[in-house]
Amino acid sequence: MENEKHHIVPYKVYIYILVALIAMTFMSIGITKINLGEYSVLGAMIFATLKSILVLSWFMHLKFDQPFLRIMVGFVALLFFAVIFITFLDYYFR
Amino acid sequence: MEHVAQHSDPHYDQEASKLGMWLFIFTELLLFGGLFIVYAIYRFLNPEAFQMAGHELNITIGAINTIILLVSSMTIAMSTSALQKKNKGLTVLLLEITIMLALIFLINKYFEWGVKFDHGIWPGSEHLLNDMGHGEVLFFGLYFVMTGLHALHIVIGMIIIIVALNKVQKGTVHADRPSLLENAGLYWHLVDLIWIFLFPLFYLIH
Amino acid sequence: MQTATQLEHEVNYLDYKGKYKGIFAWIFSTDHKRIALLYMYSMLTMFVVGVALGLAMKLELIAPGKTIMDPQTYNAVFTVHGVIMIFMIVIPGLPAVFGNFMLPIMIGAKDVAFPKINLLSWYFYVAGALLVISSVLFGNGTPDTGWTFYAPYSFKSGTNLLPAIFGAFVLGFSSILTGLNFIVTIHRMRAPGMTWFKMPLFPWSLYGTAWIQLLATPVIGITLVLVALERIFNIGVFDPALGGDPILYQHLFWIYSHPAVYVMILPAMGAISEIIPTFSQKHIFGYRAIIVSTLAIAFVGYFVWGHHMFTSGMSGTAQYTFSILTFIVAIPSAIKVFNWISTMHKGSINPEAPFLWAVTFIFVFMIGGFSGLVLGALATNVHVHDTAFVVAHFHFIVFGGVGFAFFGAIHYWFPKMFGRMYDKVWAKVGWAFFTVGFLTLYSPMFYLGMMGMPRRYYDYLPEFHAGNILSTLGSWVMTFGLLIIVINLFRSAKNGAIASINPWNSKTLEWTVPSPPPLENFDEIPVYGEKDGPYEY
Amino acid sequence: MYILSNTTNASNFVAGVDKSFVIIMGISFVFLIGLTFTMLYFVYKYNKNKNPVATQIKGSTKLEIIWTVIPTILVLVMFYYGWAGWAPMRKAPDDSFNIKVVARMWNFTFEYENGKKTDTLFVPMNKAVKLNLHSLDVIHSLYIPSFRVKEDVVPGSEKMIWFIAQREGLYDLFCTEYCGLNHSYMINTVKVMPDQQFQAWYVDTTKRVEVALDSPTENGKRIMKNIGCFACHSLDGSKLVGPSFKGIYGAQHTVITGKDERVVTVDDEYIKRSIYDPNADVVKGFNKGLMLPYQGQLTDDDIAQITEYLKTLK
Ligand code: HEA
Ligand code: HEA
Ligand code: HEC
Ligand code: CUA
Ligand SMILES: [Cu+2]
Repeated sequence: MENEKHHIVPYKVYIYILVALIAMTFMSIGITKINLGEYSVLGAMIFATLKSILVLSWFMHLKFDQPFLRIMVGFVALLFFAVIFITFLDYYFR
Repeated sequence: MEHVAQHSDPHYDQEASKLGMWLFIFTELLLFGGLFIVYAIYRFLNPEAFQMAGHELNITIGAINTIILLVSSMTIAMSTSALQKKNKGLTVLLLEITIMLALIFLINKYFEWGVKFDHGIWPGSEHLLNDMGHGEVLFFGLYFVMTGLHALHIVIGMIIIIVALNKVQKGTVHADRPSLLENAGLYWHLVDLIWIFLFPLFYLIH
Repeated sequence: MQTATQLEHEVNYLDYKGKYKGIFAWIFSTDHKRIALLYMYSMLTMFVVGVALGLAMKLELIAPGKTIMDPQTYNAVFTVHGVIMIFMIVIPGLPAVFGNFMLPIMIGAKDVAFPKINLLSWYFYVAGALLVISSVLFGNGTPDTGWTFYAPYSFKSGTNLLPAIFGAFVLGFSSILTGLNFIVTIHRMRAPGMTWFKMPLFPWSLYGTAWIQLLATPVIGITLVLVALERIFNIGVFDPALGGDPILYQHLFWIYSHPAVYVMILPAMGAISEIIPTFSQKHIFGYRAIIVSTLAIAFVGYFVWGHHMFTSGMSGTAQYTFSILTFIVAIPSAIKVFNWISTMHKGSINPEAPFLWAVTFIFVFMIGGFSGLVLGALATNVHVHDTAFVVAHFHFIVFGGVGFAFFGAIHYWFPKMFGRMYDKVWAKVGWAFFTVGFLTLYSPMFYLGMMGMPRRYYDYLPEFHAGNILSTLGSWVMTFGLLIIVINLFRSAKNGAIASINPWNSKTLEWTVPSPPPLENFDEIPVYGEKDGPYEY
Repeated sequence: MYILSNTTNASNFVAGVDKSFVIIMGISFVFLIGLTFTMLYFVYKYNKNKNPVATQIKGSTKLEIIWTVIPTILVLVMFYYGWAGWAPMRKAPDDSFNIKVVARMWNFTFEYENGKKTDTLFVPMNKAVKLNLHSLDVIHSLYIPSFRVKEDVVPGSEKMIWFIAQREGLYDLFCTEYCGLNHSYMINTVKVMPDQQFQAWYVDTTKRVEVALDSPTENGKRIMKNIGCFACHSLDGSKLVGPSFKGIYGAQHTVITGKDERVVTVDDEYIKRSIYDPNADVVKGFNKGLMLPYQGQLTDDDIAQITEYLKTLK
């Protein structure tokens, strides 16, 4: 227990994160309101991804944890997207 | 490489329980992941129907619920900080707020589903099967399954938080043994994380 | 390195008396060794059922037309046979029995990271198994969909599917929890000085396996939930009449079930990687290459599921992508085979029963693997897909692979687990009958498949008769061998000669503790020095 | 090795497929035999009696690379031949002769463009034939081993198989996707005829009605046999997938209509409804959705004859 895992995140930081998250929520609602055609999905998904990165790194402390946890999370995400990608090789080219 | 020292107290290893929780979170992510694959494929196959059906959902309620979950995520995150700062009163308060928010989320969901039911839309309902196209059937099928499963996770999350709250009050979870609270927090953030994706996918497709 | 001989006076795990008495001392025990035996005995029970069903199928197929059962029964029989064998025997098999027993000892820990969760996963196992069995005993008919539960037949079938599906779901939970436990144990509890690259290969293979269990099982969990919801509510997701796509069901099913075949085989390969160096008295050849190939199989194995669906009408792009990826996963398996054989080179080989099993494992695994290559190529797959050829392939590789490795492992670790030695001559006799029977049983199916006999056929055309007779005869020889093996082991567990701490002169840590090991394995956690390692002979 | 003498080159795909068989299995056999003998040789040569002390060798990067690269090349070769044998199966020539295949539990029906319907697949020799696959209920799979073709018949989607039959004769046709009770009886025959003979058969539409037997009961029985009712309904009182026909006419049956249970007397009207719309009244103890509507496949006339036959089953 000698390593720096006792890092305590100040309350202020959490509030900033929350504000950012809520702002992005409204932005993603906004972006789907203006008609961007098929890009609106993309826009909404980009915001969702940014939001989840915030949640993962601060709320879930990944930023302060050992790097191998981050690697694992990245690996799981990668695996999942690869699976979706390969599934689409079927549906997209059918 | 990594720390291999075994613990003097063999029954408490904070890193181990954190790692365990993360691994469990991975399985949850893939559980929903399976549904996201189904969603992605059917959305790809029925783009118009999904957009049409998406209009039936109420963005305002969705947005409110999103914000509720985000706030509750923050309060539970703060509660770990409070615990570490040995501020027991604040920890308990923050956890109570989190539970309240979760409850409000569920109540909202209840009314939201209720409205759908009033419109004759539920899995396998006559209205859905007879008057709507295949794409709509799939959209609502997935909507109920995914939000339903998510709601189930909210309930489980609440139970875990309540247990954690109890232990904080009793003093068995404290600054030196925060694992249970931390894990409850991680789980709660997972629930939030999933909602972050559910919200745009169901409510925001126009 | 310290040894733990000073522990000999301690009570071993079999005789240990705790809070509870009798059977409760077992089913409430969180000791990883007791849980391993709980798993072993419950699997053995299910295994007897599975084998009996297999034999019944073979008896039915000895001649065209009705022999002993009608078609509905036959369909139910292969379904239950498949579900039991896959979900209850070979997926949990080696990890739950030998993983639970040996993993903590091999890495120098007193138990797994979460002993209570470990026990919980055994409860899940039992609950899942009981649910599946209940689908046979109650309700309107035993499930008859095949272990694959393909939509839309799985919504149409009037049989008692829900308990079976739910049972498979619960079994999945058990598997996830075991995997989770192993990963944490390996990360957190290795003995001081045992770096990642000093860890024995069996734990390594369990590590790879655990990741698959963790990341693939939830997908089938949710898929089965969807099937259940579809049956109850008509949500439409896989029902073509409501716009669903039954092929998507197959994708989701195989996204789990292909990686699952590597859940089966990786621990088997791990066990073989322990047995071969021990009986060659030699450092394993290409230690790192074997680790890398384990991880490569685990990883690439996620992306080949589509080879089960070559005739389902996927897009051409998907078909050749899956085909090429399938061939890629074959490479790491090849690397392992080459390394095992090279380990024997210039060794000092002691051909005891475990070693014989290991060598036959390599042989039947190669046959199974090569037939996998035939299945993986597009042109040939179109011809032999869903024929007896596939049945031959997977019995060779699943049961030839996992089964032979299981028998190798039990003969290897038996003296450690029970503190007694089995009769070595009978062990070899059993092995001989079993191997001959095995080859007679499954080899004809390759031929039948290439001639075009479809699988899951209750009845067949007269031209397939000869091969089927031979195959049925083989099943009897093999069962005879199995009986010899099982009787030998059971008798020896009680009455065998007392075994020493390290009868095979092996170098891994489990052979430094008394046989059977004491409750907490080590009195003092062993420490690995610079020069120590699992294969330093 | 894989040469089934009597069916060699029965279709245009045989050569390509068999070639990949020979290549993959050839390479495999070389490795299997080579590695097995090496292994046995080591076991013999380095037995502990002959070689009491092992020489410790930990590995060799060079060897690892060799035995990674060589198998990689070999599997790519295998992939290539597998791909080459399969690629032509993907696209049928535009001038193919089209036949519609309708699969249901548990038979295949072949429908020709001129309205002919058969349960044996008749095809002309040396001419591209395209089978358009349709399923009415669950997934089936159409497999003609001698032609090396197979494709699943998936409800709700359009799939096809094409081939050029190159040898006259009779060939087996199987259903290879498990589809329930009588999966193993979903077997038909392919008859390959020289083009002229085929044309003669094809234009002869009189065969459609086949020998109309004089008695309606016999006719009813024949219709039911051809369309496959007996797969699910027995004549001797035993319960198969559906209720037995024994003593059916005039009997009182409990059925479930929608959600309500009621008792009906089996009469002409009820039988007709049971055939055209089986899910309207579901006999108690049986499952909905298994029997498919035969609307469009059976005429009122056919049903009258079936009913006559059912009356005789006392
Ligand atoms: C333990 C389980 C296990 C394992 C390890 C494997 C391993 C492999 N499997 Fe198998 N498979 C199953 C279990 C398994 N399989 C099951 C249960 C089914 C049927 C499911 C059902 O439908 O019910 C199935 C079905 C199945 C299919 C689908 C068949 C069909 O329905 O059409 C395919 C197709 O590609 C396939 C391919 C392979 C390949 C290429 C490998 C490879 O990983 C094999 C690699 C091994 C080797 C290649 C041998 C060793 C190598 C050497 C000795 C060196 C020399 C090598 C070269 C020159 C390349 N398998
Ligand atoms: C592990 C997997 C496994 C095992 C061991 C077996 C064992 C046997 N199997 Fe099979 N089988 C399957 C998995 C397995 N099977 C699957 C998945 C299917 C497909 C089902 C479907 O189509 O849906 C199938 C289908 C199947 C069919 C095809 C049905 C058809 O398509 O028509 C037949 C036909 O005869 C058959 C026969 C047998 C026989 C005679 C035995 C046995 O009697 C042989 C006896 C076994 C032994 C003597 C010892 C083996 C030892 C071990 C595995 C280790 C023990 C481990 C512990 C005790 C923990 N099995
Ligand atoms: C796939 C299986 C299947 C096939 C093929 C099938 N049936 Fe049925 N049949 C059923 C089932 C199941 C029921 C009971 C459920 C219901 O009433 O819908 C049934 C019910 C019936 C009934 C009502 C019986 C009663 O006892 O009240 C009649 C009449 C009938 N079928 C006639 C036919 C005829 C004629 C054919 C052929 C043209 C046929 N069926 C083909 C499965 C089948
Ligand atoms: Cu139709 Cu099998
Ligand atoms: Cu596979």
